[in-house]
Amino acid sequence: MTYREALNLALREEMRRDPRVFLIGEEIGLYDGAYKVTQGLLKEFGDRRVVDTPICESGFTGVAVGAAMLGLRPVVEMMTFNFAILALDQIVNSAAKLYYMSGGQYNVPMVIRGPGGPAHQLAAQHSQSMEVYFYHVPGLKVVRPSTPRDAKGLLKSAIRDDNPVIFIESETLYGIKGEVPDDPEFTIPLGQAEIRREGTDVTVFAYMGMMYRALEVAEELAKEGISCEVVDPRTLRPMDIGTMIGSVRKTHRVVVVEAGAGFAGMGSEIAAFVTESAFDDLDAPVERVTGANAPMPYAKNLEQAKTPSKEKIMAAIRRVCNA
Amino acid sequence: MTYREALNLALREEMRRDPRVFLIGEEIGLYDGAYKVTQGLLKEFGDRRVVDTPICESGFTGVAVGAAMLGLRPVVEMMTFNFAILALDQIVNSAAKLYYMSGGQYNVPMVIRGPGGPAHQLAAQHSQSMEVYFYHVPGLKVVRPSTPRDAKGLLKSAIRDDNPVIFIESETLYGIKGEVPDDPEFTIPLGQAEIRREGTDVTVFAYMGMMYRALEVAEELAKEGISCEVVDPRTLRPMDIGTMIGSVRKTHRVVVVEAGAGFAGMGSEIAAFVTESAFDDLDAPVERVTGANAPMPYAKNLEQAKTPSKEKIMAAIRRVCNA
Amino acid sequence: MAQARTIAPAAKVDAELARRLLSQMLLIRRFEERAAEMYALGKIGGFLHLYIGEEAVGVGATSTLRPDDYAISAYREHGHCLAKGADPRRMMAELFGRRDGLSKGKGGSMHLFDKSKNFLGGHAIVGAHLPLAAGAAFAIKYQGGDQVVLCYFGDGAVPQGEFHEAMNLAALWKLPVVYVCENNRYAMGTAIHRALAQTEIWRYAEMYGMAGDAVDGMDVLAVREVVGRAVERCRREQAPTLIEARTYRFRGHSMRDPSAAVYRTKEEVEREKERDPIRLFRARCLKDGTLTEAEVRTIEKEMNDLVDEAVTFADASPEPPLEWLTEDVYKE
Amino acid sequence: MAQARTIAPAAKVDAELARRLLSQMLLIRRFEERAAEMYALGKIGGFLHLYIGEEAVGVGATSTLRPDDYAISAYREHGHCLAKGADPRRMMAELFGRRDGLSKGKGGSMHLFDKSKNFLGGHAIVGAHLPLAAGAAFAIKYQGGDQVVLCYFGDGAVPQGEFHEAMNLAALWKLPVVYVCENNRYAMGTAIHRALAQTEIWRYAEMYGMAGDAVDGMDVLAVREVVGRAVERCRREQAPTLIEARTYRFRGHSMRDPSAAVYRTKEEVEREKERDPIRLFRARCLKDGTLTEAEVRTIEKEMNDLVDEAVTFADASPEPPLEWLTEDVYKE
Ligand SMILES: Cc1ncc(C[n+]2csc(CCOP(=O)(O)OP(=O)(O)O)c2C)c(N)n1
Ligand SMILES: Cc1ncc(C[n+]2csc(CCOP(=O)(O)OP(=O)(O)O)c2C)c(N)n1
Ligand SMILES: [Mg+2]
Ligand SMILES: [Mg+2]
Repeated sequence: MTYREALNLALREEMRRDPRVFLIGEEIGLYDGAYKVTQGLLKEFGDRRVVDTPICESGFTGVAVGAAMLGLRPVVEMMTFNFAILALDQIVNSAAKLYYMSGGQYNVPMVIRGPGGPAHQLAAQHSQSMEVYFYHVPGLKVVRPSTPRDAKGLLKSAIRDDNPVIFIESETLYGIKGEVPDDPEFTIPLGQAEIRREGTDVTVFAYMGMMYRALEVAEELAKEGISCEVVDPRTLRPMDIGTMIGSVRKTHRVVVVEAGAGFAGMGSEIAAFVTESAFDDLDAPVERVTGANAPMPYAKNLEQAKTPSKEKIMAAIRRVCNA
Repeated sequence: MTYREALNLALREEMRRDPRVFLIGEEIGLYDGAYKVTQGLLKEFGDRRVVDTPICESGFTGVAVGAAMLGLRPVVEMMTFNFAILALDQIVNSAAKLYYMSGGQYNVPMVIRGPGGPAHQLAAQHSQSMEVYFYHVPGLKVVRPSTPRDAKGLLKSAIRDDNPVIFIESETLYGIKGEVPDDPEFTIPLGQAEIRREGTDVTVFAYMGMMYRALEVAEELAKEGISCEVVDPRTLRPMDIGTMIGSVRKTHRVVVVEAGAGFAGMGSEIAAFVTESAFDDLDAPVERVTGANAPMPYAKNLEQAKTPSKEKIMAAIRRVCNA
Repeated sequence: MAQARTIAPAAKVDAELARRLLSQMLLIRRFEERAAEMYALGKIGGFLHLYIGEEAVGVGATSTLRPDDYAISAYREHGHCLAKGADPRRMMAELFGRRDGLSKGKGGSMHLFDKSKNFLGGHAIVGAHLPLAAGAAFAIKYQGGDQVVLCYFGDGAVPQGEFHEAMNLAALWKLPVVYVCENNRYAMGTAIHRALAQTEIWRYAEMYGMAGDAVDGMDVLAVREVVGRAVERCRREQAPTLIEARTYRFRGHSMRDPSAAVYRTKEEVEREKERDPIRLFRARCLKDGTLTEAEVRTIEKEMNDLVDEAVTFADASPEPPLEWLTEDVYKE
Repeated sequence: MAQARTIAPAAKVDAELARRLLSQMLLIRRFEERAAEMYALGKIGGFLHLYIGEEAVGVGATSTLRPDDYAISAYREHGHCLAKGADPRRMMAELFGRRDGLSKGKGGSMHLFDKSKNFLGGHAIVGAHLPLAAGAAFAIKYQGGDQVVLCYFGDGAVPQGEFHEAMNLAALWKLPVVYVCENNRYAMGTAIHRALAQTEIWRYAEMYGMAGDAVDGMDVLAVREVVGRAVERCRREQAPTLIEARTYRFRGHSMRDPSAAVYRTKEEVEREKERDPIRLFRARCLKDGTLTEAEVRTIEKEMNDLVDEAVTFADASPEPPLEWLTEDVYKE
């Protein structure tokens, strides 16, 4: 099943299971979704539960927050996460804070999902790693699911969660295939990292496209006798510090790979807490391999150079292993 | 001169110096500024150059960007930086990216300034450390000026800069006094950290209110024989890595103090690059002392507990020094 | 073009209703006068935005609601919250930042919530709660209910994009929400003609094919009539309405702003105080014999007592325990 | 209520003007047809939004501007950029992501900028460039100039909050900007009546006390007349205008969307193609003798040649050097 189909199935199952779940966003109904994630759902559930909206991200996100205050469980689609920035006030100041500001009276069970991260030649405004605007924010949970299985299992957990969950997929992964349990009760708890590949010499933290790149690199380095453990955090907030530090204590060396711009990104936090928690276990400083500190260019060759290449990841791993 | 007066003077001098500089924002003219930073400027420069706006942060920030494209040099006041989140798309997708997307044709010389960070009992929506939404973004510069002297010198540089500069002041510092050069050509370049107190045992990185708290702590610890060097980054992007690492190489121990929530904050980036660049010089892992990972509560006692106390900072310093 | 409606002073009101409206307006007035004192004493911190002068809007509007209807507001919401039935003691405790506050002391004056009364809060980002109100109305419709959402906001929110987004969605989707703009002619120091190309706020309704009306916001009965009609239509047809209630704030924008600052004259404020909604309503009830002097005095005393009690209660309530700092961030 | 204006087909046009308008429309049409081919060949990537069918709007509107006037648009801006005088070769190179592109290959189809022609870009966040246009107009007024800003946007931007914010500011501050809504009745797959409570977009002008007008966007002369009048008023009185140009896109939303998808029928698309602005204008010029068949053929050939040249130029232009990745992030 593709990643896209896995998401679709998760939505479908949760809508069947819980009549409070509804979908809202641009082009999700009649058009079946700009990226076809919601394909067929209007047909099955009707326009009461699959709500097409005009272009007004702040407005319809606010509508979802208000509906969640009354007990519904909205799943908002951002056509791409780039547009979520227009709704950021509703996400940060309403959704994330209402439970706290109301002293525990109003929680906001909602999911905001859609593709984010680097896409193909969509340039600066349409090809950005958007998680950075969310994972710092207390009150939000943030998920980045790398595989079809995770896409399904984590989306279902996100929908069942009683808090606002930011769920950022990827345009470049919608077509990938993988095994996905069809048990409608299959879920993956938020906040659990996954070891994608076991190894002994170095831990590589990576998610989404970078996770796959890290796996390829690991394969190649295995031939040189370097054994990489690849760990996918999956949920960025809350982060599974236990599993992640566990791996570090085993390998003593760490490389963090991140598609987004490097300065003050996710890699910074991972590097910081790994060093804090496992300083004496580290045989080398944590290396971050990140996207260039520039907006995303349109030209194909520049675009390729923007995100970490296999060569750069490999070089970093070799560096920490030789340190 | 107070911090507020220093800002006012910087605005006044730059408006006198360059007719392209104008101010735009809510209540900055007739009302003399919600926090009186723009006091008297309407009177001196008239309503062509001191422009009161309706409440529409995205709209008037966009107006400023458009005006900057035509060569003006707008200084936008956010009544408080909390509201900048409503203009974030204009800041991130227009201001920060136009120069790049246009291949160097249109730069956006503008400043967005106003108070941010913890205030006094203003609760979750009005008392937030907002820099996190900006310092990750390529194309933006980000300043947090801790003293009246810096307020003046850095604001003048920000106004003269050809790029969008995010300049976040503090409600709690407007009243503090300090010496400020009255030379209208006095400026402080963006991107230079300042050593606020020399020391030999540990480097403490901190800015704004936390910088003052760090200085108090340093004073007390001096009595115990611990010599703290307090370094204020002043500009968060670009960061003065040279000065900061220089200090670390001298002291071998680092504590980062930050008012905002800890997960994936400024402290994470500082800890990460310090460890990366000076791993072998470090005698202990970098410690981060940060605000609690919660929205800002209203109640006075909880509010106090939200930001790092002197005791917590002290404890962290002792820990790294005994490591 | 609709004129602001005023109810002809001859129409006699039912005594029970008169008592209720006057009580509520007086309760709000006293509550806030005492809150201002408490602010001066440092018992209340942060921003404190008083509703004094505008009581007829919240009281008149809420009087048309059923208990299971919803209300939502911005940061000048003491009046709306009290009118919706919240306990003044827990409200005052919230302003004090104490444990027994409505929001456990975590919200403060700008973030009053009372789920038991369907009061959806206290929101401090201008314009942001307008879509939330539409969302609550969406949920009602989704669930097949017949409740109504009343959403209060200031003239200052109208230039904000979310006003437009919320109006369009409410009209497009026919949501059961009544938007009540409390037009007090100023957003902080900005007079409405300096903020809006179109200053007749009720006229925006037309643009969205929504019902719109203007009403004298100093006349509690007029507000009751106009909002009542909108609420009924809303309940019946699930059609939204935009109402502009013309009112005035007697105090400054917040406790940090003098009541007659540069942006308006002392004379203007004094003139507007002549329209004090409480004074007008009391005079009217006395004049037409709905209430007697003695009855009015009793009500005044009762409301004073309630507020005294609220202050005593708030003062006795302990500070929230420090563990609460990191609780209620996530619901488990 | 204004009707969409159509110019009576009798009025004879000046041959020079006719040649110019037809040339530009044809240039845009050919440019995009070739761009679509290049997209299929993988020479162009990302999103490619074609303007085919809407050429009369950009060409008619721009024909009323002086070279020192400004234009700004969204992501469907090839036509606006060409009409404003940009070099088709550098535009095509930009679409190819090459070094000689207008934006050095960094912007692509959605981000065309040409400072030398006062073309303020290509913006891809729906609604975001409306305040930018107001800002450019603000700068003109600030500097005491008499230029005008023309801002194109789609019907899909109208529900967005920034539409309202920009209209209000433009009207309140009397900024010299003409907003031209290219109402092609769809925002991607969303028909306008599913997006807006008020679908007569020009009528929003009224609300802001702004001049407003609707025009048949398939008639280049009608567009020229209506926009021309607005531009003149704007220059003279610095008063903004909102114009709704009724048009239709013949292709899909982007190259990734089939031209007649679920959201509209083949019949509708075919019917609309009967209103092809180029065909109509050509027929008209031939009929009233403004242009001869031979002249038209010459123009067609010239435009074809220009586009061929553009493709050759783009193809020959090298990829940008890798160092450019981190250049132009900050101006030193
Ligand atoms: C988005 C946003 N911008 C600015 C502010 C600061 N602010 C708080 S209240 C206010 C004025 C609002 O006026 P109005 O809506 O008329 O309500 P009133 O205070 O008159 O009741 C402003 C500018 C804010 N809270 N939110
Ligand atoms: C804020 C935002 N939301 C969503 C999108 C995705 N998107 C791109 S174009 C478009 C439709 C816009 O339609 P319209 O404004 O009518 O212009 P047209 O394509 O018809 O020319 C959408 C939804 C976007 N670019 N920006
Ligand atoms: Mg007001
Ligand atoms: Mg359209």
